[in-house]
Amino acid sequence: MREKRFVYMDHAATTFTKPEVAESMLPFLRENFGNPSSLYSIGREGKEAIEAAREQLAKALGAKPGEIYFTSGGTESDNWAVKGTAFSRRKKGKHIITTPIEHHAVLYPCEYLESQGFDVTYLPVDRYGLVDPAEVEAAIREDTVLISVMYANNEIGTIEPIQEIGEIAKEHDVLFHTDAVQIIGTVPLDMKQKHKDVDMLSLSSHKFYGPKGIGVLYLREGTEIHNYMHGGGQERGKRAGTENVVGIVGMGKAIELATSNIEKHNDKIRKMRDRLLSGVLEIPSCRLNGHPEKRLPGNLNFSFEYIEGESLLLMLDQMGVCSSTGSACTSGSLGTSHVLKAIGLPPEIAQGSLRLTLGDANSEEDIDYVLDVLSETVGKLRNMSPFYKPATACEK
Amino acid sequence: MREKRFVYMDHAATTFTKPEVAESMLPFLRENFGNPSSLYSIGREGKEAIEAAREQLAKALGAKPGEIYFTSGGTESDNWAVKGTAFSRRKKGKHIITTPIEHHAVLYPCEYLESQGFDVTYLPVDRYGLVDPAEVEAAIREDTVLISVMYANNEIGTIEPIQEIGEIAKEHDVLFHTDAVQIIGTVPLDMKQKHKDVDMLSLSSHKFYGPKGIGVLYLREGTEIHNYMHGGGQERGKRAGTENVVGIVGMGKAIELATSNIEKHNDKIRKMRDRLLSGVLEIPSCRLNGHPEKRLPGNLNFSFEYIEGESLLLMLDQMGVCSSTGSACTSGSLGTSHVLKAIGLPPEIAQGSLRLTLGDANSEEDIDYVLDVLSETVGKLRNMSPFYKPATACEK
Amino acid sequence: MYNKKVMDHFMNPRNVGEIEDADGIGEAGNPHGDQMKIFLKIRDDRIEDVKFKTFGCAAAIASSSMATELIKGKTLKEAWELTNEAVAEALEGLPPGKLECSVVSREAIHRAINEYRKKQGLEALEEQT
Amino acid sequence: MYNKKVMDHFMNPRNVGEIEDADGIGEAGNPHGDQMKIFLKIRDDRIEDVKFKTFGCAAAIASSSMATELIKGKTLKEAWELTNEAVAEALEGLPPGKLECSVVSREAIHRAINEYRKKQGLEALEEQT
Ligand SMILES: Cc1ncc(COP(=O)(O)O)c(C=O)c1O
Ligand SMILES: Cc1ncc(COP(=O)(O)O)c(C=O)c1O
Repeated sequence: MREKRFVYMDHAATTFTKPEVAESMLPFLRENFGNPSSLYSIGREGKEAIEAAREQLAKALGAKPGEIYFTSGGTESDNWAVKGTAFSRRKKGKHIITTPIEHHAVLYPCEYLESQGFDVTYLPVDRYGLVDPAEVEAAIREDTVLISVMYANNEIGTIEPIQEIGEIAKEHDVLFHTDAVQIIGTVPLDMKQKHKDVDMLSLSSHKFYGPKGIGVLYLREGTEIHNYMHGGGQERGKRAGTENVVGIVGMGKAIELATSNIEKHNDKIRKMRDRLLSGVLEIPSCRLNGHPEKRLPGNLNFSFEYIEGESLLLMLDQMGVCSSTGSACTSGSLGTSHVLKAIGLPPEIAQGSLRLTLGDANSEEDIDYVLDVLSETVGKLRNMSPFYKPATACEK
Repeated sequence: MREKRFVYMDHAATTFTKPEVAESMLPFLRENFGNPSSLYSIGREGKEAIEAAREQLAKALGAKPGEIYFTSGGTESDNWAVKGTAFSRRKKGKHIITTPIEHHAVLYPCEYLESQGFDVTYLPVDRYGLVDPAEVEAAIREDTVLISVMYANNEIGTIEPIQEIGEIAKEHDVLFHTDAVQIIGTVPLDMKQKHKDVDMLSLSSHKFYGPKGIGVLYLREGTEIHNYMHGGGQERGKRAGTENVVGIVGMGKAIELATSNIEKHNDKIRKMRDRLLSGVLEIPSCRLNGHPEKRLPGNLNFSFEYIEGESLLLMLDQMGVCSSTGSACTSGSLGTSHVLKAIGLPPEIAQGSLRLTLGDANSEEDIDYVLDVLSETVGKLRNMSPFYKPATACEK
Repeated sequence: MYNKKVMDHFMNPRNVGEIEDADGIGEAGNPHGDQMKIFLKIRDDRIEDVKFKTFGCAAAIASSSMATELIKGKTLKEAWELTNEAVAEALEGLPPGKLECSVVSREAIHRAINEYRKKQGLEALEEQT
Repeated sequence: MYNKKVMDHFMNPRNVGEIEDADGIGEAGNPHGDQMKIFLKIRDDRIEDVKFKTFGCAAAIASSSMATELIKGKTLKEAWELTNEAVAEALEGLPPGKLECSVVSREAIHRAINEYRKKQGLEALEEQT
């Protein structure tokens, strides 16, 4: 009989905190509790720890330490970038360009801005979720103040042409923000050269093996933006609130680990991912969502026809496999993710979607196990499904 | 010779994390890393831990669990309460009432709102920092949408007549927010009875022996407010962002500890505080700032004439004593705190201010030590001061 | 989120399948939502056997399983009167927002019974609203 | 925030006090800010002894201490030319925004020297700006 395993394949949702990261946090959780704004010694120690973490972040981004601002997570970074620039440039214009596949932490601030009199263009994306830079250029107006396009999508893993979009933004003198929450650790970032046209960039620590509730907004020197957290003088007067020292220290350690040996790490993850991919595609009536090549090394997003994603996810959970779905059921009606909708997946296909995201918690044995468990579970659910006719399965 | 001690007397700035609190956090820092929004088991465990903490907070506040919203700290809670209600009631009116002694996390959002077309009344306070409820009533206008008055002041410890102000707010159908960051753990809160007129209340975990970077906004059921963090559906759709599970769990444990045995705890702190107070008042040309009775049990705020606060603080630090001052020196000019200004302290007196805030880190031995070290240090600095004439010291 | 009983009926649903010579077949569902097909074998006005197929979330599958268990061996009248509250109760509760997922079972049962009645030359029973 | 050298001069400031029969006394300060009073004992155009009193932050006190150390035994011309950069350098650096706190020392020294020159019937030296 097959032995039950615990397989975590939802690294895009969150990652475990690496032992070295947790270890680095403990002294600040226990003895070293001083408020970094305090002038006395134990306060200054906290301050120094924060500045050391800022250096780690700056190094990982190829940025200046003074361009790193600590926030409470990816959501705050996105909210600050989008609303902060919109409100601060309101007099210049009130048009914003973004995509329909952004994380809600960008989309809902945009919706909020619409309710406050702003005008938002949601660019079309192709069936892989790719944005066309030419469409960005075409959408720019006299009164465009901000372009926000994510670096890599959290559901389908598609990587966007950020450099091209940045160049266009720069040519037209429009601020450019990118949500890099998912990409970090998979491509080297370099704000000085490669990403010199990115003005703002969001990170979230718990996506790269750091603690939850802490993140970064990279703000290029001189970027005009309203404060978002008003209050004390922390973060050079730009982000108030007593610093989450424990979280910041952990994130510093985590970024260091996440950005060393990126290529070796990618290769390992990609190898497992590709084996899982070809195995899963042997299941009939199943397709891969997202771009075949331009995608995150750990991301897989499938649609299985005739079955519903939440059921699949829960059955897999019972087998020890943690995954995610773009399907959500409330009151008997099945909602599907805005991303799967935007790439044009029909609802009945989108409903049977499953996201498997690989990372440092995985091993080759996990791949074997998931392949085994997944085809069995899909089969079980299909046998229960009134839509499924074994015959149709052969069409593939 | 006197033995050097480490004496932490800056509990109003931040508190150490209690060992039981740190202990409660560890499992979520290490093994239990699931995203609480995930449907599978390790996500649900995080979700349950959050809900258990919400119950702890609700119990401590005499509130419903559904009225507790987790934020990234006191600053976010204040920003959300002030800006969130202002923007959501903009059509009803654009007048806000507050005080000049609020924390900057309330004052600067108010200033921001002024820049966005709102009108803010800063109520006068008396020389103890007390707000007169009659002044609140007099300031209310047709278009008043929010009153924000802190429960207890962080610098001088003065406790405001929150219940009376709440009643007035309610009579005039104006929303009432109070910053309870400093008061929590020193008076029992009860949102159902005693504080039934408070619509919003801010807390910050690191002020009650919990971790930094996590806080609460209490939002009375039905309170009309704009979201502040837009994004995922966390916190019943009202506060987006992956939950800081580790912080929330720690804060839950901390609130439980902080709100059990309040009276016994106050008595112990107050006894030490009063002995320190009478000892310090024997130093010539020294006064207590804030209200003599209506003040936090752990708070002392002194002004020593002829000397400057930052010097005093740093000398005390060299003797192992952590304290705080309302004086700040930048580029040779000495700024003094907005609170000391608001209670009418002349700058030359305010410059020599020292805050000592007692808490669970302190013992009776600390009091002896601080009394000894403080009078010596004040003497040393006065002997260095061109303003000081030993003769004048006798005027007292 | 789901209790043990629900998870049991979800992981090991009872009465999954089809009945080739069913006496009554009923199908119900929401557009782009749960879908259930039920097969009844009826003798002497009683449900002798029942099978189902369901597409949907765990609550929909568990409710289908429980509903079929509850009507098996019952008279058609009893089966007709099965409420989704009764199904949810037998499952020891469904999470908020998921109660609706058990509605399709009831609709499918009603349609199957009416299909049977029609074949018997009886008039269709009417839904109470 | 402050380095060891600054902290040493702050905690153990050299030359604190007054000189009863000072040859030159100078006072300088910012309104509601640092304040320094300096006392010079001068022989043969040289600063034989110097004392000071300062009200202000740690940087102001440490700068006063260091400035008096630096001018002790120097000619009046040398003392006049002491810059606050030189004081800060001798202190091995001051934190950003605190360099200004050493300015009062220079002003106080200049005033004391000019007070002495006046008593000697010499014209006051002028500040370079
Ligand atoms: C692309 C993207 N942006 C933003 C976020 C929000 O980050 P957080 O939940 O840490 O606030 C996430 C993850 O939830 C994400 O995947
Ligand atoms: C009264 C008061 N309000 C708000 C805050 C802000 O809390 P935090 O620093 O946790 O954001 C503080 C403390 O810094 C405070 O004392």
